[in-house]
Amino acid sequence: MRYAKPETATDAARLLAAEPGVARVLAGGTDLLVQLKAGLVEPDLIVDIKHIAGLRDITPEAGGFRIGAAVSGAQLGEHAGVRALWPGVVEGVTLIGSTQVQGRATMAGNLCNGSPAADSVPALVAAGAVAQIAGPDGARDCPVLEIPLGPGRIALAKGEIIISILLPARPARSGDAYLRFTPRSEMDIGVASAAVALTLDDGGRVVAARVVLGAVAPTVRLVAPAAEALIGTRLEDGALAALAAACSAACSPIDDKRGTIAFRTEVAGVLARRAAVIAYHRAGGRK
Amino acid sequence: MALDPTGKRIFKVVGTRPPRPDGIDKVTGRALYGADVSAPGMLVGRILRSPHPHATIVAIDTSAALALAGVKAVVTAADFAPQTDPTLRDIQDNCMARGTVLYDGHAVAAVAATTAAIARAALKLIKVTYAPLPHVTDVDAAMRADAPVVQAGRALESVPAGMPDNVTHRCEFGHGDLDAAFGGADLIVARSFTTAATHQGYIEPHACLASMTGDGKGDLWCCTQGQFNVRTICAALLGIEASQLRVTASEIGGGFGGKTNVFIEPVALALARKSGRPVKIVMARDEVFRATGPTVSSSIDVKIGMTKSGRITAAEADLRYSGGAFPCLTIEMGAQAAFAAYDLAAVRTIGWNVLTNRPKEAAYRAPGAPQAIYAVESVIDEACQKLGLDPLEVRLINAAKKGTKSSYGPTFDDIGLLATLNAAKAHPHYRAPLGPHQGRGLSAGFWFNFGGNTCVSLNVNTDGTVGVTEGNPDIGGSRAAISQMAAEELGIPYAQVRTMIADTASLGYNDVTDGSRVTFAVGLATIKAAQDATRKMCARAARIWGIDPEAVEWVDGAAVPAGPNAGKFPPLTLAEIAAVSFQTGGPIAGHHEFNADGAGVSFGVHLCDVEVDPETGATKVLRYTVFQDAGRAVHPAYVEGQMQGGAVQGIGWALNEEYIYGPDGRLQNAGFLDYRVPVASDLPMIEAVILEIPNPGHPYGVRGVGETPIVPPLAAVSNAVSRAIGVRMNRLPMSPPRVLAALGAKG
Amino acid sequence: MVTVTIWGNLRAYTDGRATLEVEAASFKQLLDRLALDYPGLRPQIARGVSLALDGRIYREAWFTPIKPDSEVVLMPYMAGG
Amino acid sequence: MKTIHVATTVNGDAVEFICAPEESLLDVLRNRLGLTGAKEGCGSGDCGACSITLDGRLVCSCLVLAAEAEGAEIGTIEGLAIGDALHPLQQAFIDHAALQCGICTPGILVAAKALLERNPDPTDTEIRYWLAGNLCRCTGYDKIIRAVQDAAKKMRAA
Repeated sequence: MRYAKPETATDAARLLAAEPGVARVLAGGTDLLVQLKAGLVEPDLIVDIKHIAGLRDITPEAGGFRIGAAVSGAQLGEHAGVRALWPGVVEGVTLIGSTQVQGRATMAGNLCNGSPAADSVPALVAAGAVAQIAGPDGARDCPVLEIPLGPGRIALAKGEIIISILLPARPARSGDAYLRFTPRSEMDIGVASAAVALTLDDGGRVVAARVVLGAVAPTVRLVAPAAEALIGTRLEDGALAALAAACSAACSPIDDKRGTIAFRTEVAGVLARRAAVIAYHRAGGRK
Repeated sequence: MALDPTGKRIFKVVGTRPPRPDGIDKVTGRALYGADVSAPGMLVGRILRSPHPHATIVAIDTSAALALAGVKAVVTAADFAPQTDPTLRDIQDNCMARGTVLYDGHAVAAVAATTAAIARAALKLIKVTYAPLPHVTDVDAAMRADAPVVQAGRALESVPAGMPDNVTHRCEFGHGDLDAAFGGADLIVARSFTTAATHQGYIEPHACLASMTGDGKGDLWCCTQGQFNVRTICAALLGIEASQLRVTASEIGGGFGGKTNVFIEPVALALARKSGRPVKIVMARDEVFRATGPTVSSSIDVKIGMTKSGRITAAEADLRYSGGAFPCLTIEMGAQAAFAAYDLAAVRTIGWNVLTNRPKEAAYRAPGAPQAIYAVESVIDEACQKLGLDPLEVRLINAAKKGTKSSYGPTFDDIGLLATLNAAKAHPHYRAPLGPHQGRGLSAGFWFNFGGNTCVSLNVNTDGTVGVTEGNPDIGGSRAAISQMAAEELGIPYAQVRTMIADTASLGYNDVTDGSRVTFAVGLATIKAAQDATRKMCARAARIWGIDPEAVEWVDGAAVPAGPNAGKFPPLTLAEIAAVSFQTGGPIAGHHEFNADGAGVSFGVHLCDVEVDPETGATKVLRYTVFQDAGRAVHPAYVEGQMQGGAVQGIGWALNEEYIYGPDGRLQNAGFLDYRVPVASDLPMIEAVILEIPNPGHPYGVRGVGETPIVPPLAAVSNAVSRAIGVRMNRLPMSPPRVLAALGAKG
Repeated sequence: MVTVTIWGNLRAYTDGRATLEVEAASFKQLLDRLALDYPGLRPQIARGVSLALDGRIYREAWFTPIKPDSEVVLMPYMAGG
Repeated sequence: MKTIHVATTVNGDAVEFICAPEESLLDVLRNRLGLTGAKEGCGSGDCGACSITLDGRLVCSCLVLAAEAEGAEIGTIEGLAIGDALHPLQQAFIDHAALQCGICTPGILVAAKALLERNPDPTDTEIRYWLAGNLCRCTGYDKIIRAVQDAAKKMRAA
């Protein structure tokens, strides 16, 4: 195995594209090194992107923030601006693993690991985040929603790496929230998770919403019917019940050592309902 | 020895909270554990483990592995002379499978190489041809006539004819006429329970460094709860005399019963002998889960009869335990402990051990008792609910006390259950108000506690300090307690005593650190060794004063004339006598070697408040209080530590911990991510209330406290959850999916 | 003469009797006498038996004196945790 | 297989070593630099016994490649005490019997120190969530929380 520390995104992309064998990107490493130690992956090349200029920066852009791919969860969690703008996104990222993991783990790494239960992805999708991808011949943008393809599979070609994620501006009177269910209060992989982002009119009615579920399907799932259940409402009980039902209907989870199909299906609806209420309050709604 | 007005001894050092002797090394990272030591020329050993839950080993081809540059030795079962003694044969076969692999993770071969990477690569080059066999992992399924046979011909004489091969033992305890007693009950409650296998969960994986000289002398450094036991077993498995093998116990990173036997030690020694070089083996975490000893999984039926006023008239239990692929007698402990807290006219417990394709059981803190008491305390709580009785009052009515004929046979001497129950009743926790979706659970439990083979030597140094050499690895702070007892008996300050743990060449045989025996038995031996030393020091003083040794006694750290007519001499302190010890006869030391008996049981009562989220089934522990009889708390902080640590292991066992096997018989959660031990943010503070009902069998009244704390919590948590959701829970762990399903079923 | 209580599953070898009268003044004598009088007990005695004497448990102390009026109860050998 | 030369700083001392590309920083600390205070409890970032600080950030050293340590500032348990003067947290853990077997203690002390540097007056809950990644199987965490609070109070007063 070779270890490379390129200083530009283009060099990184070329190194990855040129590698005939197995190549992996190293940002935080909190997924990669676990797989390496367990012998699940035996890369011929590891490309450490932490030394590429800009990838460890959080820069304001177009009313939102561009988060470098090598920004750790701890660093993001300490950024007052991002916390104020998209608290749900920050909640998703800072729930990943322990304090120690937070010191390393990155949003981009969490996204590229391709786990259906990735904590940062639902809120990113709810917020409409866009990933900036560098390839051997230039960069492109891709909505975070389109990146996960299935367990361990992502929509990046060989040689492509995510160099940053753009969190867009947040419209007035809007808010987001992320909740996940884990048996313990910390340290577990999410058994079910839900992110909600919504915008209110000046009367407190929902005019726009995105409801996104995690760990209940092969990939993160944007649930349109759930969003529609909120549109035009002030999150009355009926609306929340409809939201929960729509979420449960959108689930296609598995039974595994962490949860059952019945449990994930029911709890996804509960979490979506609770996250919606938090987002509603953050948007200025009173319930 | 000073006495208080009521004639009870006043202790100066015992009962205080001095800093422990190994504290500074542990907080600075200097303490050396199993994996922290290396040796020149050392090879790295790694073990190849079966991916199959049950298979015949058709062939093992190690030639490619041996040919790999850097590989210095490969061993398989062929490198171990077969054992005739069944217990040793099981241990040997568990360390290295012979002919058949019996569980996922069973060791098949091992290599020693110059680097870890080469050792890992070599494992991949070992070609093992397996012929998979049908497997069974559930205890009840394994008991059926059509169940796959894990091992044939292992049934003891206790097993009735015609039982399936997997049933290896049947035991029965109890007394009285059950039918008549059940007849006298107003309410009969019968319920079945299952508990999953759980692991001790020590954070330090097994690790050892072995070396063998050309003439067959072995040296073994390892993390263990019993270096003498390791020597006995390894010497037998390697075919060398015990005197040829010296075992040194490293600091131990947790054990809880799981490091009372051997897994990698004989393999490392065999590799060392074959390669002629030191070999270090350190288990990976997944190996610890797959191939070291979880406690038994269980399936239990309990039936009790209770009068309207809360008197238990009759009690019966059928307990089915599986200790994995090798026979195991833990069922005897569970069957005896089940109803031990109760004064019963008629009681019977029948216990079974059943083989399954799971790793070989190792003791886990009061082995067998937590499962049994979980079932019993759950049924009693259900009866209290049905009769509208206060669960604590019902325990008080039925509590075993001095003179009670115990459910396992003997009549109890002084025991602390009543005092412990009354302490719980008087405690504010028991009457604190509860909110919605909250419940309070109560549970009482005990552990037998042992004495066992113990040797201590106590050396008086010429500078007046004292070295206590004992043979029991110290997990929970026992070195501090032993130093306290030595200082107390010698009448010198604690700081002048240092307790060290000897290797097997430096002290007589000591039983393993288990059975909550160390503070009791090693403490007792230390006191007697101190008395041996003070007798010798009194004799020296007598010779210095020219009077009869009988006329000298030891008081407050000095030799003094015994009474007025013995002569007027100023006291000779230990330091003064020690300073002239060379001139008065030579170095002074006290010794004591014995097989200690007279251990006193320790009872505990636990109170647990939980809140259950009705929409997700998640359980949050809000408050937890432990009441336990320590007889005499030598170092209260470490007694509290045992109470808090045991309670939290019990909470983990009740809520989230389990060995999860799929239909393929492979362990699915062999890591700390999905084998979910409680983390700091899961828990409230654990309040520990120590009671002291002295044990007549110990000069200071000491009772073992280490194991009792894990016995009550399973039911304390389960009763709390059951009351919070209004559904009796009967399966552990109560993971959120199961609680939510129970809530859904309730409608 | 000493009255010994044995536990449930051993009664299969003492034709159902829970208590036995045995001539013995020490634990070893008791075990030897039992093995003689009740051969069915030999495997368990070989595996290990503990003695509860007046409520106090002796795991394997042969020479523990037993007084005729003592409560003598046999128990399986204790394995620890 | 090419090894990598790394120059870094451990507990304030300049250190150089060579390592294999796939070697973890934990393995290097323990097997090449003789610093066995960090322990491997799981190798997967789930137990925290290998906690160190990397450029001031609390991390699991089993999840860091040794090659990544180039030019970094590493803090391990061996760096907490100054000579024989224990750090207030080390003293508090002894005074409060906040350890039994002690295998988790180095990782917890490094983590607690990192906490108090950011938050000198944490609540019990904040301590518990910060230390959620440091498993302890012996103590039930109670005395650990009390010891951290006691050290925090002393450090605030210092």
